[in-house]
Amino acid sequence: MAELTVREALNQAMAEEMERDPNVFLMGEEVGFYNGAYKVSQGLLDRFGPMRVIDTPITELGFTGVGVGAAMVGLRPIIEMMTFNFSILALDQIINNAAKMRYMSGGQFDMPLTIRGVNGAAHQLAAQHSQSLEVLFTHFPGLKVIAPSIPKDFKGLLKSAIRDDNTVIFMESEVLYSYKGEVPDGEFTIPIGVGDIKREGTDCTVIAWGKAIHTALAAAKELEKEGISIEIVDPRTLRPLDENLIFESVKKTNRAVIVEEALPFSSVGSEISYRIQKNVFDYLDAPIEKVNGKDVPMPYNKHLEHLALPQVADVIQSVKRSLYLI
Amino acid sequence: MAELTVREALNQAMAEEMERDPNVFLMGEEVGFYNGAYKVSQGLLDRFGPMRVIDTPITELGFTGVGVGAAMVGLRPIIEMMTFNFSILALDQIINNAAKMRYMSGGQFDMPLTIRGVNGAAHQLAAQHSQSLEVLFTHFPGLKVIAPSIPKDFKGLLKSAIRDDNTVIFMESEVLYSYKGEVPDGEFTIPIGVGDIKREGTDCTVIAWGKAIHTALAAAKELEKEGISIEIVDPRTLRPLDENLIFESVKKTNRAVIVEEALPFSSVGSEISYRIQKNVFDYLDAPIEKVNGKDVPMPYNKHLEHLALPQVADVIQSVKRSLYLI
Amino acid sequence: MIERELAYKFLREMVLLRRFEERTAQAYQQGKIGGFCHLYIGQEAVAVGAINALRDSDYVLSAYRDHGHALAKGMSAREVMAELFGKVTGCSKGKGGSMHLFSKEKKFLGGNGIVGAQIPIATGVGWAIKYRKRDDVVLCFFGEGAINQGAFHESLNLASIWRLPVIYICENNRFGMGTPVERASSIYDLSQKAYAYDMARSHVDGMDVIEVYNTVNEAVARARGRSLPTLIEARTYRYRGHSMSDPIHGHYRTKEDVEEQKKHDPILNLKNYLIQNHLWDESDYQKIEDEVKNIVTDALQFSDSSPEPDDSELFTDIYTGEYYGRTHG
Amino acid sequence: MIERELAYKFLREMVLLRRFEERTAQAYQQGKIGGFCHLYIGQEAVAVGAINALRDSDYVLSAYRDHGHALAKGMSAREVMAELFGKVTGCSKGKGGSMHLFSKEKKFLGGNGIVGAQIPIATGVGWAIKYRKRDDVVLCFFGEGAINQGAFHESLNLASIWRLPVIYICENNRFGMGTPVERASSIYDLSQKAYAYDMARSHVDGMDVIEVYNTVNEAVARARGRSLPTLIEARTYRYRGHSMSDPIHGHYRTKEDVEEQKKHDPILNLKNYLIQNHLWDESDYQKIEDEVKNIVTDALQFSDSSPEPDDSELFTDIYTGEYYGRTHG
Ligand SMILES: Cc1ncc(C[n+]2csc(CCOP(=O)(O)OP(=O)(O)O)c2C)c(N)n1
Ligand SMILES: Cc1ncc(C[n+]2csc(CCOP(=O)(O)OP(=O)(O)O)c2C)c(N)n1
Ligand SMILES: [Mg+2]
Ligand SMILES: [Mg+2]
Repeated sequence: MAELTVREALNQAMAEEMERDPNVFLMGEEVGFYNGAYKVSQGLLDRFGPMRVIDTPITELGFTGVGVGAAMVGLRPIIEMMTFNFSILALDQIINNAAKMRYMSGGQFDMPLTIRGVNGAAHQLAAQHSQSLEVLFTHFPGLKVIAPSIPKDFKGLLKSAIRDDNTVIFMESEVLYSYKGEVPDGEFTIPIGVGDIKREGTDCTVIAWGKAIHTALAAAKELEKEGISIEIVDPRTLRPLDENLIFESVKKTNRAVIVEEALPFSSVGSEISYRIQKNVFDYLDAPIEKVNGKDVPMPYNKHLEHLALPQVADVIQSVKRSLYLI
Repeated sequence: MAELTVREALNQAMAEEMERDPNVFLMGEEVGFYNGAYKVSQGLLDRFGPMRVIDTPITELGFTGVGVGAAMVGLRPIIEMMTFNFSILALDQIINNAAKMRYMSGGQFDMPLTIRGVNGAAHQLAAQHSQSLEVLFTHFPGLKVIAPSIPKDFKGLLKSAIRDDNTVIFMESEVLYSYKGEVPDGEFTIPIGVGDIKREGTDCTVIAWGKAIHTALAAAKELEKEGISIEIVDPRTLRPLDENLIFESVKKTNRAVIVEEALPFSSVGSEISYRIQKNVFDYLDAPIEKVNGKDVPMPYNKHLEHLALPQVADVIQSVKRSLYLI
Repeated sequence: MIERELAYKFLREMVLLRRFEERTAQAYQQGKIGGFCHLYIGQEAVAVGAINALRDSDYVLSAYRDHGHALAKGMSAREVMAELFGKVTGCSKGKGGSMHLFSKEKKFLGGNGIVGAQIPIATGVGWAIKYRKRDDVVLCFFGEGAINQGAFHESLNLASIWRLPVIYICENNRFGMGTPVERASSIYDLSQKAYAYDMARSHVDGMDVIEVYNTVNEAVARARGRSLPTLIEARTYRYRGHSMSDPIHGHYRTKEDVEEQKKHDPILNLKNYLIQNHLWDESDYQKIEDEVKNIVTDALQFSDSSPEPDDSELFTDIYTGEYYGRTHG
Repeated sequence: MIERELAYKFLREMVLLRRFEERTAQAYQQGKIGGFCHLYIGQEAVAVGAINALRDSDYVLSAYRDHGHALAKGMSAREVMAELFGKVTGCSKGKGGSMHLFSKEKKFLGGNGIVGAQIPIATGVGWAIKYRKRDDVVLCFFGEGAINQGAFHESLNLASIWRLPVIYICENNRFGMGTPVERASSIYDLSQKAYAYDMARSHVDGMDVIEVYNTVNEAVARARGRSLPTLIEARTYRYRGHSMSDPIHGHYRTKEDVEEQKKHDPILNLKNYLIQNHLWDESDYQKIEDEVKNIVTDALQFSDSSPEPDDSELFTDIYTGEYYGRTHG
């Protein structure tokens, strides 16, 4: 096993899939000559040339539509959104075409399109550049949505995404790009729709994904000191959602806390909470809690930004509340 | 009290507010010479002239941005989206500017902008033209979202929306435009954020809005025959949400069923269910149920479309399930 | 001058499109077709002239006013009509309807209900052709209303910098719903938008099928040979209301305007051309009309008698392959 | 020729912008400023020349590279620097930061982080001016990268058909991040995009403050007098990296390229002009430098000693007026 950063894991995943399948190409702003705004595509232009690593003008709607068209005739585009904040401009192509084309055509067209890039806050990037936009995609059938948390999952799931014949929204995190972890050597993939227990525990189930997994893990350490054992479930894929994994854990702990960076109103966490209470109602000993980003546009000021994001202390508090300890 | 259609109520609301305040204008595709694609703006061009009722080219992103700019300098634009399906093209201006401008500027700029139009399915309009897109807006702080169900509410709330100094997303329904109901004579408004009990009942709380209210009311009639009394809560405004009205009702009935036309994943109903279980957990005698549009792109075929939309029978079934009758 | 055979092919196709839609309108009024239904009547010369300049392996994309393009690209009257009827035998299994006709086999990639949305997609198909080093071309049809959308602008810039074999055909039928082009566009000769992208351009009488054919042929040569895009404006006219639910005339044009335009009818124009060139044969024309009538009648019968999709179809065709997880209905 | 007084005003303002940002860069490196921070150094002649053609009641909008425009529009160095420091005394109370400078009082309407998004907004401000029958004008600044966005296209068409008093100024600094304009745009003279909208256009040396001033003056006259929009391309150059987190040179340009461009420095250019016209006064220049130094030092001290926003500020300024209902944190 090698220690890789998330950035390296993603780079490997793309390189391996491009090597494997000449139909795979990478397109987006600054992905080529600049090696990616966040250097995720480092070296790919040199290796695969300008027909397979394509720099675009700043035209999110346009080049996402190009991805849709190329996918309709069998290519397998990877479209890099420099950040998903900018994908809002491309949503019509994603929601109205990428997600619906197969259905509207009675099943004639596959849509082997992967749209990947940075989601969520980094450091003081303010209101327009700090958004966690999962919901804009999970809401729509026809899309798959993935938000991994560790290098191995990033690599295995990106490879699956590229091989998938459906539109996959693949969400990364700027602050995780340099996060290191073990990644199996050689060829492997992780199936889309299968969650992972990131930590076993007995007292309370904590559901999180992406960056929030690390907040949950830090909370687990703190709570352990107080003798509280939490189980951390990482669905990894948000749509389709491995709800059974979540239900089984809640059946065991009888409590659930959901941690997510996104805004609270109609979040993925809201949906998960609905499903838990609907399916394992009788097992619940306490209300399901959500720990979200605050219901505010992201402020620039560093301290206010800190307050706006879900913190370890918030998770601890919610877990304790669900255990009726506070 | 006069009997008015929803269309007439909306037309009156706009005409009265335009009469009252010269800063109010209406802009959108076909709102002027054509009198509106759905005739909601009938007669307004004749009455107020082409500077106040403005036809636009097909440029949703552009003219929504025009609304943002005009609102920043104190005008009160009403932007008509022919349907909210097309607002997806304008989302960047709505999410990144209209919703955030006040915050990003430290409170300097009000955003007295109303964006209104058709939301939801009509008859066989297929996947791109039948969407209930509440979640794209409720998710974001800075926006208010309104989805009325009867002529009086449409009129009173549209007037409030136009007078509100924030961006208000005002969702109408093509199939309700000809629906008639009593509307108070003379000047009145309905406050944003205050829900309404559309029917009192004792056995189960049904929460619905917009078109779904009428599905719920029809279900109430059927259920009454079987001796089941449901209370129908219409929040009318989805953000801010009159959650206390919902909680009080659930405290009384100990059961909740949410009916909405939108897709199920991370819907407004998911959020409402989260809040109910979080706040009145101990009062719940059964899992909260949601009745949604099916998790599919909308099919064109009439019968499939019927299956895709929430039906009276679905509501009845959910209510009975929550009463452990099935 | 074009060959007699080709001229009669144009005639036959234009008559097919016309009669097909006349019967479509009837079926709509009978309630057999629902939803939005935008007729192409009056504009037939554009689809027929343009698509005849293609090979079978070339691609076509259109907007919601797509019956004509679908038929001209070789889709059968049966599969198109059955789709309008919402039947499982329709090209899109009854799930797409009038605005969402598709045929992977015939390389007709829709049908799109969002004004302008097919333009980036067509550009992507052009990209794929270049990527694969093929020499196919793409025709992308859209209305003059679509030209003001950002999607048009972004796409034409991409096609130009990347040299893509895409031919953008603006069907200027003078109105976007009730808005005349003069009130929506800052320039009158829309083909001049091409200057902003350093792109070849043409302006053509869209009521003259031969002129359309010749012009598109030139563009196809440029695309196939040199992988260069073209913007073509075809001036045409729609005889019917914007969709079946809209009136034919209204504030935006009078009955007389429409009647006046009908004097330049594309079928009539071709007939006059054939007469002038001593190629007209009334009995051949009647044969075409009879043949077309049979095709359309057959399509209607086929559609009438075809089954509705099974209820289970609601949940198919959303994803390809396995879909883990479960969602709520 | 312009008046001596005006020339020295330009000089003073350009020096202010330059020194302000040199100290901004230092403060960024000291960790006093965070997030994205895009410096305007090298482009000062554009903001200073253009904005000096305005009255106070006119409006300015910009993108994320907005320090220069904000200062040139009369915002104080204190309120701008304090905003960069995230302090409550900043123009946006520390909530907006570098990309979101605003001053309602000075009619500086931002600051926008989404490439091209200010263009429709500026168009709306132009609409409002016309609606109110005022004779103010709007300057809208954006980079050459933004010109390819759909928002640009939609806006210019609207401004043209509605005749709005908006002056669109494309600051062509040759690169959008690491992408040279030649690889992103299908035409080289970007002002020619105006042909697609039947709009007046100019092309100006953005390193020459007087030329910018004169050109914008003409556009202002057209906007104020006849309510007509203009597209201006100003060729300029950015000396620094795209943002503080990007290198100054990279694959996309060499160190030599940058040094070469610095020979055409706008401040140097103006100095040469003044020398040639026998208007240069070294001691006046020194006075300007001293004055500016004081202003910037004061702004830094002010910002350093200003308080952070109170925690409660997290939840203010989201809505105006009463907000019923409750949401979860
Ligand atoms: C993005 C978007 N906005 C609005 C509509 C509603 N709409 C449908 S067709 C149409 C007019 C289009 O005119 P044009 O492009 O000239 O095509 P034509 O109908 O004349 O063929 C409008 C406004 C839509 N479908 N999509
Ligand atoms: C819609 C959008 N896409 C991408 C970005 C990321 N981005 C920020 S600045 C920039 C380059 C813009 O170049 P240009 O318009 O020339 O302005 P300059 O930075 O040169 O002033 C990019 C791609 C963004 N902020 N918004
Ligand atoms: Mg048209
Ligand atoms: Mg630039």
